[in-house]
Amino acid sequence: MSTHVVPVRVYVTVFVCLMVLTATTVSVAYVNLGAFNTLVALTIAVSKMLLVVTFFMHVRYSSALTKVMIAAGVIWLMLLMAFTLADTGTRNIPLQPEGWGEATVAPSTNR
Amino acid sequence: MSAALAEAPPETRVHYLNADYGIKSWLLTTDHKRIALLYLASITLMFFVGGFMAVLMRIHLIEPAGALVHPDTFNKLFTMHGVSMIFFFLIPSIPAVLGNFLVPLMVGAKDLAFPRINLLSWYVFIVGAALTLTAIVSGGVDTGWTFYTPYSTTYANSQVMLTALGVFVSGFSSILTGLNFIVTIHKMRAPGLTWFRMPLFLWAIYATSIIQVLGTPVVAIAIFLVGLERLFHVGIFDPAVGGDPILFQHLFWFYSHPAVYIMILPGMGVISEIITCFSRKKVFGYHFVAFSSMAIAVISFLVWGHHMFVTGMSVYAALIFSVLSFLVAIPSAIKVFNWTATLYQGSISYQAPMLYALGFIGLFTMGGLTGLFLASLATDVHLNGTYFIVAHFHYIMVGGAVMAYLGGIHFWWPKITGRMYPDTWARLAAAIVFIGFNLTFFPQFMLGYLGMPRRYATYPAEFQVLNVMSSAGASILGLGYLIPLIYLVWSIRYGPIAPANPWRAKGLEWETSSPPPTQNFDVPPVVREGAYAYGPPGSELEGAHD
Amino acid sequence: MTEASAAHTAEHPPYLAHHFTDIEQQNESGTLGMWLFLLTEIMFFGGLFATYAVYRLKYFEGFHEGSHHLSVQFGALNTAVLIGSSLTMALAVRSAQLGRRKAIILFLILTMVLGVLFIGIKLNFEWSADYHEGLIPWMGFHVEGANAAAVRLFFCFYFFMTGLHALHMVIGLGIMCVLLRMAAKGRFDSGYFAPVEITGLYWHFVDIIWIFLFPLLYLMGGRY
Amino acid sequence: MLMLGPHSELIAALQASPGIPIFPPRASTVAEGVDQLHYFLTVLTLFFTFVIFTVIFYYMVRYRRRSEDEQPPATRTLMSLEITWTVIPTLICVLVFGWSASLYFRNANPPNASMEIIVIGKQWMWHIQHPEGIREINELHVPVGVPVKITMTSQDVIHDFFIPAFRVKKDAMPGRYSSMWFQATKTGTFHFFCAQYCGQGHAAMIGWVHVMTPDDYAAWLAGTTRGETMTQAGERLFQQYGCVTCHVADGSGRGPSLVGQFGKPQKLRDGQTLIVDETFLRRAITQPNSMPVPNYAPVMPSFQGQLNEEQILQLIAYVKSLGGEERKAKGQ
Repeated sequence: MSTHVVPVRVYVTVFVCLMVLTATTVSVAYVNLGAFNTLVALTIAVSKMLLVVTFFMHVRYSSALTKVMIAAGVIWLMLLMAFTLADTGTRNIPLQPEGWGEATVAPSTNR
Repeated sequence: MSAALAEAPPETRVHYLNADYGIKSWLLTTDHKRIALLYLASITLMFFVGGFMAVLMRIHLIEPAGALVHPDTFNKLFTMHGVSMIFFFLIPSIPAVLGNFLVPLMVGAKDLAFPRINLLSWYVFIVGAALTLTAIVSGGVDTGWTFYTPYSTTYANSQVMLTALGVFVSGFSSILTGLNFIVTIHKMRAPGLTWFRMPLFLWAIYATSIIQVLGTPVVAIAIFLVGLERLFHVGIFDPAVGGDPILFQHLFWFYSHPAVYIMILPGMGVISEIITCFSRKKVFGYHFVAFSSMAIAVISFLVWGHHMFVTGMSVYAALIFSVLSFLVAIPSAIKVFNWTATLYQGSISYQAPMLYALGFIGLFTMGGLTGLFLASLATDVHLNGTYFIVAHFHYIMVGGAVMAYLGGIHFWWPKITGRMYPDTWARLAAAIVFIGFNLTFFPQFMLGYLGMPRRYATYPAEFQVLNVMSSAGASILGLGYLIPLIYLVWSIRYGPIAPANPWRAKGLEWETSSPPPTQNFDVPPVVREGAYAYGPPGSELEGAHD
Repeated sequence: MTEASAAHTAEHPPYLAHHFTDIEQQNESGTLGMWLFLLTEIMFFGGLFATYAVYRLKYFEGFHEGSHHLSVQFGALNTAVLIGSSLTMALAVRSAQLGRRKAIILFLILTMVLGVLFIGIKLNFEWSADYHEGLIPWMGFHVEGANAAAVRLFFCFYFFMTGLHALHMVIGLGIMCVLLRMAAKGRFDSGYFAPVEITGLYWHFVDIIWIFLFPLLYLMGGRY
Repeated sequence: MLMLGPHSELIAALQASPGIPIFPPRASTVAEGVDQLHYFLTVLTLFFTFVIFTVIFYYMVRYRRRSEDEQPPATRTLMSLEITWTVIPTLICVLVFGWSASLYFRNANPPNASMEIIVIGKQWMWHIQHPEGIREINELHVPVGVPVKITMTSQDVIHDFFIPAFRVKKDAMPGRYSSMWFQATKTGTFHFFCAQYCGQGHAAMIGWVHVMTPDDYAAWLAGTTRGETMTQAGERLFQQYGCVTCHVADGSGRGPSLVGQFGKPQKLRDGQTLIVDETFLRRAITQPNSMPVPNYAPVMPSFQGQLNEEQILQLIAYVKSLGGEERKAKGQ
């Protein structure tokens, strides 16, 4: 609970940082970085999120419980994505148990 | 402290039941105790709607060619049995009825943190139930309670939209209840009530609320997408247009496996309360049982893949899900061992709640261990989609959650209504339920191993013997459930007046009168001893160290 | 929206609900309750983001081509507008903490104006343009080319996610109207400002969702 | 793991006895291993349930409440006891996991000389296609002792091809090929079911697997009127739908030559390399432009909707027969 009043100066600097980050993410998008484009866009988005959460939403001044809760939310979302992508990502990798049995010649995909 | 007041017969003393009269006083109440009774009435209705369909199915399955209904109707029966039992009875049962009534009392507060959101959660539940009942009446839905695509999105032509909307809406009731409990347990504990002095029922409710808050939105979005798919045929889950039906199963089971822990965890909390009270001993390994509830809440989110081992999902992901599914059994095993150890050197009495609790431990052990068959890859290939699965989850849901719910209702009945129920009838009903349950579902394990698939309206003749035994058991079980309905309703008016603490139990809810006043405690309670301080006086004063 | 906006007169301080022991407990419960609600929103949008991520990996070219139909200018402008409204909302909460009634009203109005501006840009510059271009999957979708199906799937996700986000903004604007009325009647002072702060949390969350939506939908793996 | 082996006579005797059926017939190489794991888990379950029930029953009798104000001693927390009943279940779980995972992976891949059979699940019937061209509905004739690889797909909703006697099951997923295999060890007739709910006729999708001795099978094979083989049907479709005009054998046409392509890795324009297998060919036929190949223009029209599942499989059989990583020895 933040009875702590944040000076306007802090809010304005955070606002400017957010604007700068938005400008960078848009300009970086026009540069061909291949796969890194998505990575850069995501890191900028995460940093903007952290700025908004810590300052605008006063999490920096609030109790550890709130911080744990936000972390739990983000971790649970990562769990959902990680396990789902673990399936969809590795579904078509054919199983070639070298030592365990006779490997088939034509890899049988789509287990 | 309020001894004099409590002795006055309930009629003359003002308590939450006679503080106010009239329909408005019930429909617009923000008193958590009245909302608990509103929930009790609505889920009992949905329980008997689902139970009626179960009886029809068991009668139909007596003959291999189906004795009662057309296969299409049978498909609707098992779907609506699933939807009404899971979403409208099992998930709200203990949290919304016993949780709503007891959390503020056990925490020592006047009410939940957000009383009006609590009433809102009941109305959202009623809207969801009304939508589902209209779907049932106006043609029913035949997709199975799992709404698997592409059948539910492109091929089913029954009331899928209406049921999906009903389930979507009722999900928010579960979220709001969970949210209310977490905030209440965190912020409104009585002075002196540290986390490790809380009753284990509160630990179980807290773990359940975490699952409700973190899991339910994902099934809401999954069913929301099924609805959009049916409206716009966008092809998210339709393979013809490039969608992936297995992706729906991921989103669905991400919630629906933790949902089975939403159904059983509160039951475990109730069992901890009953075992300690009726053996008059502090629970064995309090910290272990408390942390095992939290461990279940976390690990239950990592295991949903075991529902999809045969869908052709990636073998590597199946490996990960299999090992995690084995590990999620460990906390439940710890709980069972600790309950059994609590009975050692106790002074055990056998009223109805204790019979339900002991029945729970036995049947839950059986149910939990049969889960290992389904966590292991090799046997799951044979058993997936057969009656073995039906038997497994009924042992957990009916043998576990419903037995614990009945035990809890009997245990706190004097506190809720101020009246005692007739114990001889209750013990008889508990015995009938136990026998009927085993006769109904044990044959289904054998049917599953023999290979009879589930959701079959007609089946080959060689399975008939076991199906007839199961149907016979179902009629006994059905009878067993009707008896408590009768004598509990009878006891509200004619039951003997219950003292404030009929079982001489420990816990804040037993220190106020039965039924409690609207503000729960005449004098705000202060906690000085640990949970379940049944030991010799002075031995467990502090209660926080062991 | 939440319990905290239920400040009714009781025998002790006017804004303290009967079942709380003190104002501190009430405020903490209100904030904790809103954060838990935002947790459910993270998982609610999270389900959509997870589905989007899976299909994006599966149909990379189609999604890439689909995102080229979107105009980055309006997306960036909308992001700036929403970050601005986040600033004014934070200032509104700050002035509520200090009990400056006129400042609360000013900043609330500013926030609502920016919110309406966002929805305005979204409606007639983006969505209606998409409609004329035939990009709405269920309303006259005609995009030819190699991976038309994947583009169609992309636009389903685009409209689901931005539609859900816009719906949350409309709800936020509705709550702010109620706040405005309460502020005008002078119900907030430095002792009681929980409703403003809780609505602020909700609004910042809606802004964060857009902060993730913008790069994932518009800048999809670069615009070259 | 073979401790249950000697009891197989006992099990065989029980199987023959009338009355309550307990044991399903055991007719495939996989069934042996799966049954042993199943019996181990059954014994484990019954043992723990029995232990818990007896301990509870003993305590109920031994520590029943004699007088109303009886005061039991305080509970002491025995850390050693807690640790033992945490470590032991974890060990058991890890052991059983290892056993079941190794059993599953050892049987995951079909042995080399598998007999290929195509199974297509349709709403409420199983369409089974032998490579020799024989088509069966809800019937499957296989020789005993020969590993049979089943490649399956579905034409509408998710079905699931389940043969209890062989302990095998796999979902027939629309839009994808999934495969499983079995090697029958006993002749006879066994049920197969649809084990994934698929609508009104879900319970009607029951069929029979006829496991026959090799010479009975050969006689059955010769006796049945046989249509054109898969490859011949594929070749006919290859001409009929004009594939031959672009996919010229010597590679001079607008499309790449398909001779000798099956089983080989194929580099796509966006850098991905995929192996040319059934899924690759199916995607090439239904969504050709979603996988552009270098130095060929993506002009191939999509045949989605014009060809049904069966015809696609016949075209794939024809492309397979054009050489490439051909499976060496055929089943018979």
